[in-house]
Amino acid sequence: MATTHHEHHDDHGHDHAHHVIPISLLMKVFGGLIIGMALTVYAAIFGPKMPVQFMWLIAMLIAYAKAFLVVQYFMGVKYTTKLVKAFAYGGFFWATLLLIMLTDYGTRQWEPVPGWTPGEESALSRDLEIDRVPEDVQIHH
Amino acid sequence: MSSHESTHPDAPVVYEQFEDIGQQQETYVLGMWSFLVNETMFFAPLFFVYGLYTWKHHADFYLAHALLDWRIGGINTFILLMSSFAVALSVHYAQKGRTRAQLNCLWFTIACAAAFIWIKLQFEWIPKISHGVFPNPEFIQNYPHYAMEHGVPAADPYKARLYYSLYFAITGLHALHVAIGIIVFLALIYLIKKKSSLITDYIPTEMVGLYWHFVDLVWIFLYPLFYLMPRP
Amino acid sequence: MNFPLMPPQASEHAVAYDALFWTITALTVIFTLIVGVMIYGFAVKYKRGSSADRRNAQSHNEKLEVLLLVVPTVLGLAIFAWSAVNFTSVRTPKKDEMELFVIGKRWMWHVQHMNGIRENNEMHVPVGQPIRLTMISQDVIHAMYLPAFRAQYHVVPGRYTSLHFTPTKPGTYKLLCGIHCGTQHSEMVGFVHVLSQQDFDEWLESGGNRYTKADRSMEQVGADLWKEKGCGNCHQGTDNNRAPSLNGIFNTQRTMTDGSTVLANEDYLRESILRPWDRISAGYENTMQAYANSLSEEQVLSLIAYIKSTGSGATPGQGEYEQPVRDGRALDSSSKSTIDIANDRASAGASQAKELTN
Amino acid sequence: MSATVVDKTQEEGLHEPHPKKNYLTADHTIKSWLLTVDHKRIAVLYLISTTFFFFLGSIAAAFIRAELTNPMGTLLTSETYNKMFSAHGIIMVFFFLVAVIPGVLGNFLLPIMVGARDLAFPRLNLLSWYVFMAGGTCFVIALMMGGVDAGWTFYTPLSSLYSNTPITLALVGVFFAGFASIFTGLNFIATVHKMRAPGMTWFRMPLFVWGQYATGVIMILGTPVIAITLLMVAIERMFKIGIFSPELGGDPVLFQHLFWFYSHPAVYIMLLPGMAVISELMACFSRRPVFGYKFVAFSSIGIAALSFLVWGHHMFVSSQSVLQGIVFSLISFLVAVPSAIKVFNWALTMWKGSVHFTTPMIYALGFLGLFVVGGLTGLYLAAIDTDVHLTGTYFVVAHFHYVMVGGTIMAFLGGLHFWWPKMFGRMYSEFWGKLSAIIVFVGFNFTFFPQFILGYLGMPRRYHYYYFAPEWQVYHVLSSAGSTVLGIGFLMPAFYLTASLINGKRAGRNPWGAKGLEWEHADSPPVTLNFDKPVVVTGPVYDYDAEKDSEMIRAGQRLVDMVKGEEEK
Repeated sequence: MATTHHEHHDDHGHDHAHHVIPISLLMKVFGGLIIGMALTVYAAIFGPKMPVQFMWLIAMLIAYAKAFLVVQYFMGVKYTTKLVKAFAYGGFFWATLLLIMLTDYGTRQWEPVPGWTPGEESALSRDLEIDRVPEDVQIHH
Repeated sequence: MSSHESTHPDAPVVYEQFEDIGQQQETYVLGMWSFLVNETMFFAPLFFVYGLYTWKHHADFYLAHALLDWRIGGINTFILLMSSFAVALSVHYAQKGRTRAQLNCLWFTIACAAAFIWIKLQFEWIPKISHGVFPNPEFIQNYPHYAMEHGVPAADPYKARLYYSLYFAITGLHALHVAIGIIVFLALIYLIKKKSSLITDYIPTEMVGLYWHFVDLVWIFLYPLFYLMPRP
Repeated sequence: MNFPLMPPQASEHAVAYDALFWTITALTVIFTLIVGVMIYGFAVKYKRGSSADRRNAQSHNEKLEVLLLVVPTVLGLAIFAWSAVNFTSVRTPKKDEMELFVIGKRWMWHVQHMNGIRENNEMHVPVGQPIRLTMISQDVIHAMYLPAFRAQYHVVPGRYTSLHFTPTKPGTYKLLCGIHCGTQHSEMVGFVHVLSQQDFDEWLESGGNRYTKADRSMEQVGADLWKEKGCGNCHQGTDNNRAPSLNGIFNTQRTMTDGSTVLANEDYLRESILRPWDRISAGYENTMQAYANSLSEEQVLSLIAYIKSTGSGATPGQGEYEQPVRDGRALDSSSKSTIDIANDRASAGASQAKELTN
Repeated sequence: MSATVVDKTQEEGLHEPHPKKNYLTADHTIKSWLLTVDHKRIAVLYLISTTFFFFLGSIAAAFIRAELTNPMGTLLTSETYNKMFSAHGIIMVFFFLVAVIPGVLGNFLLPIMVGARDLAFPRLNLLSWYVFMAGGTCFVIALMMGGVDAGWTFYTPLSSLYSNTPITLALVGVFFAGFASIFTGLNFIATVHKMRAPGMTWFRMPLFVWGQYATGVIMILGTPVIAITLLMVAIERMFKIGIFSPELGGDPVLFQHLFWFYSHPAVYIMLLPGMAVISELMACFSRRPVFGYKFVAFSSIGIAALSFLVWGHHMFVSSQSVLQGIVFSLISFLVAVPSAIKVFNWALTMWKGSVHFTTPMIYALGFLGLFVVGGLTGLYLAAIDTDVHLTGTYFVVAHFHYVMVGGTIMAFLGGLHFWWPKMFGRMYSEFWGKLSAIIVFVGFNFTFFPQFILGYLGMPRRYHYYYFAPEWQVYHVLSSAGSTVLGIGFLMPAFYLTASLINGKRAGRNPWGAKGLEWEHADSPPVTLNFDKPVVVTGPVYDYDAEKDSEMIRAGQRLVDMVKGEEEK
């Protein structure tokens, strides 16, 4: 962000924006994308059965890899200025801020809503309360 | 808008607010990326809402998703990947000044985009909408029948409605982007053929290309999220 | 004409609250004065053309900036810590709370006591008794706002929220709706009557006053409803093939068909009554009728009160409720995959939902 | 700002017998205004339209205040009252505050201040105004159809399922206004990054530009979120899809999360440009560089980034989880720090300065006073416990009016008075200007200070009646009386500024003796492409000399003469 006077002018001088990506590289990237797509389908439909969180993880990792290929080569971010790189990846990063909302949904049951046994001291100690169910009570997991 | 450096007829037009062509090109690229950041934030809440409800109602969403055919989605993914490749090629040719090859790539992209929308409408939206399986109050009655006809188990219709609400909202917004892409590509081809003074270098093609790659990116995430949901 | 400056201080929390409130006020006044004096002083002293000494003027001073960074941060964190402690304590249920049920609907507050007394836009509570409001809305979001108790919480449709306070002064205080809920939002107001224990007992004895007169307690209403709807046909004293017994089920851990466990609290019971196919106890089919359109929120609350009255997992001595493993179709979910179970209950849910909407 | 004068002839242009054409006189047809791509003309278009919306919103406010003088509210029905406060909120937030400083002052000054001939994307800029007007038109039509009653926050399920008013149309209007703001932000970012004149480094940029840049960042990162959220509510209304409605399977609190994810940063979309203006005013009329320039600049960026992490403090009692509430409360205290840094640095700017009490400076000092109160009362609302009692009461109303009116509008009026001679080439009456600034300050405090007490007493906002608490009437009457004074204060500039266009004294290039490219290198009003010759910046920003300034005044020179002397030099 703190581009100085000189860098600013270097920006003008550079020819990076004119970088021509060779067709062979484009084809390799396209091949990579097709392989990625085939992998996703294989993992989801034909692949070995795995725990569901793991399946989601794999699907999302492949999707991110494909997205990275597209951004880096098809969109040519690899060959642009740092500034454009910051914008390109900063946007993705910022979108993940929405995930903060999951904290709410993940910890809402810590709230002393009716049905919870009264907590000892703090509203946040209720998890312990559940752990204190007598051991002879059989809980099936 | 007048140019102040139109000494050479084929020289790129530099608009009056810019010093030189380099500054203009960089500004355009940066502007386009700012727009794409904005587009990312536009789709992000939809993805978030979908992710949240998938987390909460995974089993029902899994059952509801059985009405989507992963093969059709896969074909559409392939089509979009090809179109993205074609756009990358067209930027390549534009940089080399090979206008004919560039135009062919653009036409191919338009064909892909049109095929994408046609497949989406023909095999996914129209059958569902004509059976009343789109998010409306009657969905609750219509959906179990429709699922039975297709031989797939029906999910809790209330949650299936939530699933299809999000499905139509997100893929609808994506399809809208595809449709806008077609219009923009057509305009680009028209201007190139007309040898418009607006298009004298490869930058407009690259701008449209960036937009199109973004549309592709969204689909790269949509496909596994909607069509390839893992068994809970 | 008088100028009131403070709302009545009528709960335990109000005292703690006001201590924090006036501390922040003191800070606000101090900082406003500092900035005000700076502005006034500089403006007067360095008015253009004044003979003040203007030599060696600095235009930045890192040490000063760091000071400006640190002092507000430290003060802010101190206030934060104080307020977080206050908030956690006020959200924590007290022992021996008296529970009142509140239903917010456009545009009135409906309050129900355990003994069945029903009040509209009024709430009678004894002094010194920790109170818990269990609240739900029938339509839009409302907020239960009790300024004299410094208590406020949103009343949300679809799930129960709670509010805790301990009134300390007998009197009549305002009960307001704190969030815009439509046309007559400002008429969704009422009063909380804090009575001495003796008065409250008398009030209870008399079955409330005027329109609040109670003939049956919530449990009795729930029990009648239980009979009327024929719940006991399936939910009998012990578990049978059709349905689990609900005796003492409240606050126990339940295992679901998909293997997950769930605490049978009010929210779960409500959901199971209104949309039973959502989460089904392990070992059972989805055969129960859904009551989503045929029971009001009040009726659901009475049913829950009745179920609670049969015992609770949290009450000492009654907590040993054990979900039995029944022969044949045991909790052994490995024989059936979770998705198959989800399949079964979902299709059943679908057909029921169809009936429901027809 | 000292800068090498590239061409002396532009200085002489002032003294030509026939003034050369400027952006106002370049062309006179209506078409040339409606199809203009000149950022200065678009700024004027924004000035006219936001002024219209301001007065529309003020009329609604007048009705609200008139109604509340009586606990029984005899003037309006509850339904109309609800529509009034909704209209007031929606217009003022989405069609005035968000657009006004970036749209008017930002559009006009940002390119000149960085030494550019125009914004990076002039046609996008014009589109932004059209989209803004389209949104405004949608909302005005919704008003004509009876108005909406869900408040500016559009909480579900009231807005999605229960309200019978044309909310969909209003949502579409806000959606469009959001896009106008996105386009403006995009333009500012590209311009600041790529269009700076040679020698205009980041730390030679005026703080106004820093503030607008930070605003632009929030605009492109936050606005799309509210746009899509409101679109979801609109779709939910039309098709009953149930993303946010519990009876259809959704979660109403999710809407609040998404809404405040934008709407808290939006507070800074409204406020940061105001802070940006104040930095300029304090520097110019203290004849000193802004104290701690870098800290003020980075505090803008810090505010922009932190503002995205505190949305939950609007939802402490909304049944979000206790843990998240506490975390949000913590971060909310951190966002107070950069604001505190700014306030102290502005005050310190006057230290050893040469303070000129002109109209813009009186507005700026008024801003400081009101913003300090507005900011500090934010502590009550960031502290999770004190917020429980105060949230949704008149305390909140008073707090955000101190920040939004005391902050943004005072800053806007100050900026408008400061740059008015630059924009239109005419001076207004200094007497009326000062008078109006003082009336606005006094009227404002009378209107909103009683509301703090009302809020603490427990008066909920959006209440039409308060017959159950007649003891509150005294504060309501005070507040309504104050609002009359405030209204007069707001009306006065409309008259004397308009009058100045006709009979105002011609302002020279630099009537305030200020530094900065817009004062030293551009005419008043500027020519179509801002500068006659490209500028090259060689000196630091805010290159004022308070000592010399004061000496000259002591020697008996008046400001006007000094400026003239500078110009003739």
